Amino acid sequence: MEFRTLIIIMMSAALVNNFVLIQFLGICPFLGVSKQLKSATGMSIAVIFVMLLATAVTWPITIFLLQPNGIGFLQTIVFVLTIAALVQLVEITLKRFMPALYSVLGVYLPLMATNCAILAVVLLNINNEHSFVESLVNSLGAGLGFLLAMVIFSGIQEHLENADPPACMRGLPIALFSVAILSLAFFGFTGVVENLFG
Amino acid sequence: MAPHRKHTAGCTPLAIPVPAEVHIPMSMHSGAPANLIVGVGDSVTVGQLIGEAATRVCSPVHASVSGQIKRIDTYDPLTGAPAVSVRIASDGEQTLWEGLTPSPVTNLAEFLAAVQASGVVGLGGAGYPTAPKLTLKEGTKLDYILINGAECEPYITSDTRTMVDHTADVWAGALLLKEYLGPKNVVICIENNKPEAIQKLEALCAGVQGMRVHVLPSLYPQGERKVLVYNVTGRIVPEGARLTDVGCIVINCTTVAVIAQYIRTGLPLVSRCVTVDGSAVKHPQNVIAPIGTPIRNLFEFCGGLKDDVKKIILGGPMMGAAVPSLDVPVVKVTSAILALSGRDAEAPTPSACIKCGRCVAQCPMNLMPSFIEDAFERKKVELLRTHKVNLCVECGCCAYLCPSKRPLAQVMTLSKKLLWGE
Amino acid sequence: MTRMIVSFAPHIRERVTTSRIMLDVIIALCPAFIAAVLIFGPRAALVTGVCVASCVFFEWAYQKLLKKTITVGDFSAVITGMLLAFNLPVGIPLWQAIFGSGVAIILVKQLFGGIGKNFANPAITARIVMFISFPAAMATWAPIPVDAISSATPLELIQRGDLAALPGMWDMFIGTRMGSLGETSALALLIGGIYLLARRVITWHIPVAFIGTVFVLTALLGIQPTFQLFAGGLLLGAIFMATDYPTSPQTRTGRIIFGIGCGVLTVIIRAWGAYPEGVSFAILFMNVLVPFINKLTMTKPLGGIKKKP
Amino acid sequence: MNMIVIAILSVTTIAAILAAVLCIASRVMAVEVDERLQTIKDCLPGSNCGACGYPGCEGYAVALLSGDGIGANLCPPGGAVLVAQLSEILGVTAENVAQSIAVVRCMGDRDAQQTKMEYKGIETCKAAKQLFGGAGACAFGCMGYGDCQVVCPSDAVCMENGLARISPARCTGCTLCVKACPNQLITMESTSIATAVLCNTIEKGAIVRKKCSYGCIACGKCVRECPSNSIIMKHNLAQIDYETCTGCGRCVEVCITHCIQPLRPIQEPVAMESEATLV
Amino acid sequence: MSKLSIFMKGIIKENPVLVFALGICPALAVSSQAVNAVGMGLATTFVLLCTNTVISLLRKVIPDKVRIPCYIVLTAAFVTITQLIVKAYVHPLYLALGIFLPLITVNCIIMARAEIFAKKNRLFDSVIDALGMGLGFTLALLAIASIREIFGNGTWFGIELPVLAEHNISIFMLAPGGFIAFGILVAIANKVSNGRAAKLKESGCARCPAATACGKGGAA
Repeated sequence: MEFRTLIIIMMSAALVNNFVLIQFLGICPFLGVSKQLKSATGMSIAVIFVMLLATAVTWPITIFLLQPNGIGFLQTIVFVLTIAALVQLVEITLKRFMPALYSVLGVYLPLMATNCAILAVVLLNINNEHSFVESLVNSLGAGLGFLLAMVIFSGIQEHLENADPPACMRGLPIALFSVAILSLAFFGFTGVVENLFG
Repeated sequence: MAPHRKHTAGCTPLAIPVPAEVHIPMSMHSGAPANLIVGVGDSVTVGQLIGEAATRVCSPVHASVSGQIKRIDTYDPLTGAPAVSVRIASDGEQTLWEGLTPSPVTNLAEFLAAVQASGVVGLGGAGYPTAPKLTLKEGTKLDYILINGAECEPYITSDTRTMVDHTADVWAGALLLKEYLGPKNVVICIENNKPEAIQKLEALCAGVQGMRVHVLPSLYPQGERKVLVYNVTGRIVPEGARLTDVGCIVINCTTVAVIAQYIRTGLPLVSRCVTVDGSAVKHPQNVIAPIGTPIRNLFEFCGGLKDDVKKIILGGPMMGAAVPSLDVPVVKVTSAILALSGRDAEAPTPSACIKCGRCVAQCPMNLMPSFIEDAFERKKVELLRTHKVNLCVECGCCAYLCPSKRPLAQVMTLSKKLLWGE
Repeated sequence: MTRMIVSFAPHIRERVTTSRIMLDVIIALCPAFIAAVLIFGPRAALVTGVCVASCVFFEWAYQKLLKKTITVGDFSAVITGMLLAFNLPVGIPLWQAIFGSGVAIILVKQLFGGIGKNFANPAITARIVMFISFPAAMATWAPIPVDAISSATPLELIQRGDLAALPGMWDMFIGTRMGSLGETSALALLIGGIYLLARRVITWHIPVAFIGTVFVLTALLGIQPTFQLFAGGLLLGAIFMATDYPTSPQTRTGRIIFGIGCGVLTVIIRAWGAYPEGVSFAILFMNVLVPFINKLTMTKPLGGIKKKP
Repeated sequence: MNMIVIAILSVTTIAAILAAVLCIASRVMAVEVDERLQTIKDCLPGSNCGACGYPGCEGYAVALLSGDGIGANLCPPGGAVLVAQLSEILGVTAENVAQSIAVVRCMGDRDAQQTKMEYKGIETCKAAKQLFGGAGACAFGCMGYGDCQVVCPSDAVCMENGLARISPARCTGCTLCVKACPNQLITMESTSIATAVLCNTIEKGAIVRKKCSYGCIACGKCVRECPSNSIIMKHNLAQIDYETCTGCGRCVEVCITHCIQPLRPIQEPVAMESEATLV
Repeated sequence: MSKLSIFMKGIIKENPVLVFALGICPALAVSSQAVNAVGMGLATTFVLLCTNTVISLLRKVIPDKVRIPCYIVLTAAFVTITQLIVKAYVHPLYLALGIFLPLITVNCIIMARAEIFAKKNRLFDSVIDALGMGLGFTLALLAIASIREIFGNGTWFGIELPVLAEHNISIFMLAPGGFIAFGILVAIANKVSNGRAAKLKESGCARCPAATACGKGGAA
């Protein structure tokens, strides 16, 4: 598990099959939160934090508790419960210690409980039989990919405010077309990570 | 950048016949309007005080013709704004006011009193009363007095004619400023498309310590005060500070000449050299007109207007204001009146901004007009503040260059209003 | 009494108009068009004609449908059509070219509000959509009359590693090599570029920064730097595509950063990416970053003081 | 069999641990927020018009909660419904809200008003005001470029032939249009008044007659004819004193330039819903 | 609310995917094949049906403060059941859906319907609402999937289409095509409900998918 494969895992999770733009995970917050740069970065950092925390908690539970006893099918319930609890924990701590960030993010924190990206990362770590460090790195890569897509898309959203699409296209449709063009740009990275580090 | 079209540079100014009636507003300068001290029916003579200064930043108003006061209006019929103005029916004699006595000046206080009494204001177009501008706070050290002979607006040549015909007055005024305000050096800034003026003033400056002529490339907006200070002295006037905070004063060359004339003859600012030009004027030339003369008389003196005239402009084509009627009077700051016809007058219909960046590259104050226009259309006050639209000097370069013919200059003024919450 | 026109200062305007600028770009594209017809035969003219016609038609139809002012007169659709055609191999089936024009004009430009409001370059995005949608058609370079030239572009040859089959430098410069319509003849593109610079339609910052970065990086990586300059769509991309007004930054420093970014990404994709040609992906990715570059390189107003928030 | 037992056991233990962590955390880091602030904010119309005198609805909600006797009836757009809700939340007695509507004091549309120029600047009233007030001859009249229409949250303003018309049914009295008009043409009048002088000029009659066919030429007929002589002539403009005005409509009949107009059909009672004549 | 209107509401007027933009992740991810889309739709409908019935039965029992965690546990349980059923009986669908089958638990639609409808109405209404919403979801998925498959692959439910088979535009099978197809459909939905949906989207809270679940402050 030397350093090179870790880099591959992270870079491919962040760039090549980016969670939002290529694997369609976490689209709801991605479209909802990225109106300004501040809330986009705030949300992404919170997502990265919760992803890492969730991986750190759920991986040992599955490996040491669920799988040896053959009740692997329970993993969905357990994962969802832990993620929901973690999100609630993060919200309480944020409200207490960082009210500024909470005011920006307050509405979107509960949303992370129903965020596909976090549960997906955790499930993927288990399905791909990553080791503990590998799954942590994979979550970090997924989170960074989410951050990258969010930050870039917040730039486009601010640009979209000056655009005037037809009446029925305003809001969600024009955002979706912009995401389509953005994901086109990400196609360029296919193959780069393997050749670069492979 | 803009074409110069200085057709009337060669014509020496001719005095127009005395108008039948003059219409003198009390507020011909920036600052509070003057208080009227005459009533309907009083008879006045040329140079007699009819409006005294109300506050510190104000300048007195003098009658420019001898005759009887016909009517006093309390509002401006064109804009509807409250504005006191006097209509004087002239008797044609132009008898001078008997109180006109040359007032020799010995110290700074007397000099400033003379400048205030002469009723002179910044004749470059700003119209800020000159006396309060020259009274400096204690301890401000003055490195430069820049006498602004740049006159970069196309068509206008009245400053050029003043520097060529009244070189002695300009020179005397400069000496007065040097003596009483004590700047390290007095620089007369002239654009290189005025060779005659440069040659005359350089002859006078030769050998005099601390006085020199600075020849500038003729590029619009060279004559803008912050741009002039930067180009001549390299100093940048910070946001919100006045020019005196960087040790400079910019004063128009005609203003300096009028100060010198007042001290020499005692005659206040009652008439003014106005360039009459444009594609709809039959014989473009420079004229000397009493203040308050309706511009109709000036156009008739210059052979009248062609019949396809479509636009009348007070001031230059880059910063001047288009007016709807010919009864608007000549005021202290009117340096030119233009009449444009046909294609020149047509205001092009704007098309969508293609973000070509020409306005960003050209703005003398380094602003970003296309982004400011986007922010203005979305009413984003915070973004206007970060783009510092308050630093815009409304020179019109961005709108001049725009290939999509977008009204950027008007957007800038409206953005400033939006920023200041009007 | 005639009613005077009253409008805000300034009352005189420079003669240049948007359609005048676009006409200059079309003139600059003509040498490349002539070279394409000479090298690839009459079908090149057919493909370009179809692209231009469909782009203009889509723009006209869209604006007619939504009752907007018809702006076909500013030739911007014509330019998008020509640039798209120059990015396609000569053997491209016409229905795919029409689909590409539809994507370029409707999806990327008009949906966002017409000229000036789009954030991605229409021609580049359409090329990528077609590159991904029709991989086979976009990779057959041989024109219908198959002649001596081997049917793989220089970049594909480099990627496959058989450097022997690479055409000579002179062929690369003149353009008698495999590649899409407009990108092969370096000579024609350079003539167009110089014309645009002379007419001050584009500034030198983006092309020089873009081509310079590619040259330097390929030299460092040791993969035939001079060869890479003329290969692929670099010249066409740097001179005509990256300098597209609404999708490139407006300040000088912003344009240099944009150029360098495009160069770096192009080399990354060319050296390690799965696709042989990286110019279009690089330009699209940098287009997406333009809002940030504009924010980063805001000009410092004369005398503006950074107010503490 | 034991797999089911293990499953139940493991899930309950995990749930219990998480529940414990949450309880401790919520107790340790509790932050109380006045719940009512949110509910009040939900009731307010959210048009941030400032008619209540506070910076937007958020400001008004915070002021209401600060409890120093702020009236619950300061929000005209909210109307009586809102007053009831607020007073019930705050436990305050519900007074009625002073209902008022906006009136455009001008009749000079493109046909009535002469044009003094070809206006070629930006088509908004604020921009036209800079350039001698747009195409209309009367500098005090309605420029017709629709700044009030753009800003009205309940789109009660319609531009008819270059003149702003406000329909009393839709106007919620939020005063946003009053601030938007550069000529201060729009004034707030209580819904109970009958007629209004729809002109705003201070120019003499002779000049007004040349500029606009509906303008008030200060002839004084309405002053003489008014039974409760509640009309006075000030600055060449008729002004109605609404305390003494009985709403008889006599002035409407006598006014020779039809500058005085009824706000609603006189005989019809004050009906808010109907799209009344014009204003 | 008549029974029929509850049912029809879910399909057009308040289609969870096109109007409220809920459950976009599965909608885009799985809709490259029409068969998978219908499979996903039915699975979600089944889970929605079970959760709605149980919640509306227990609506008096569940304390309000702890309602969200209970909903999550219920949904997770039913999803695991469906996962096992699908794995056992329809194995190819299981392989096709991949990780999106367990992701139904975090699908916002289920939480939304539980919060808005199930906890306030009787069993029979909740069941109809669940069916309506489920059908709405499936139809939306089917629409997206058919656009993508017809243009992208030239086939529909695997059947070769005459003309389109040779002229397929394969980008519709990939991510950008998914976004474009979904964007077109949302635009059509906006047009049909002439902007009511658009207005709804603009106001902040309705925009956030979890608005129904979070209930302002009382987080999960």
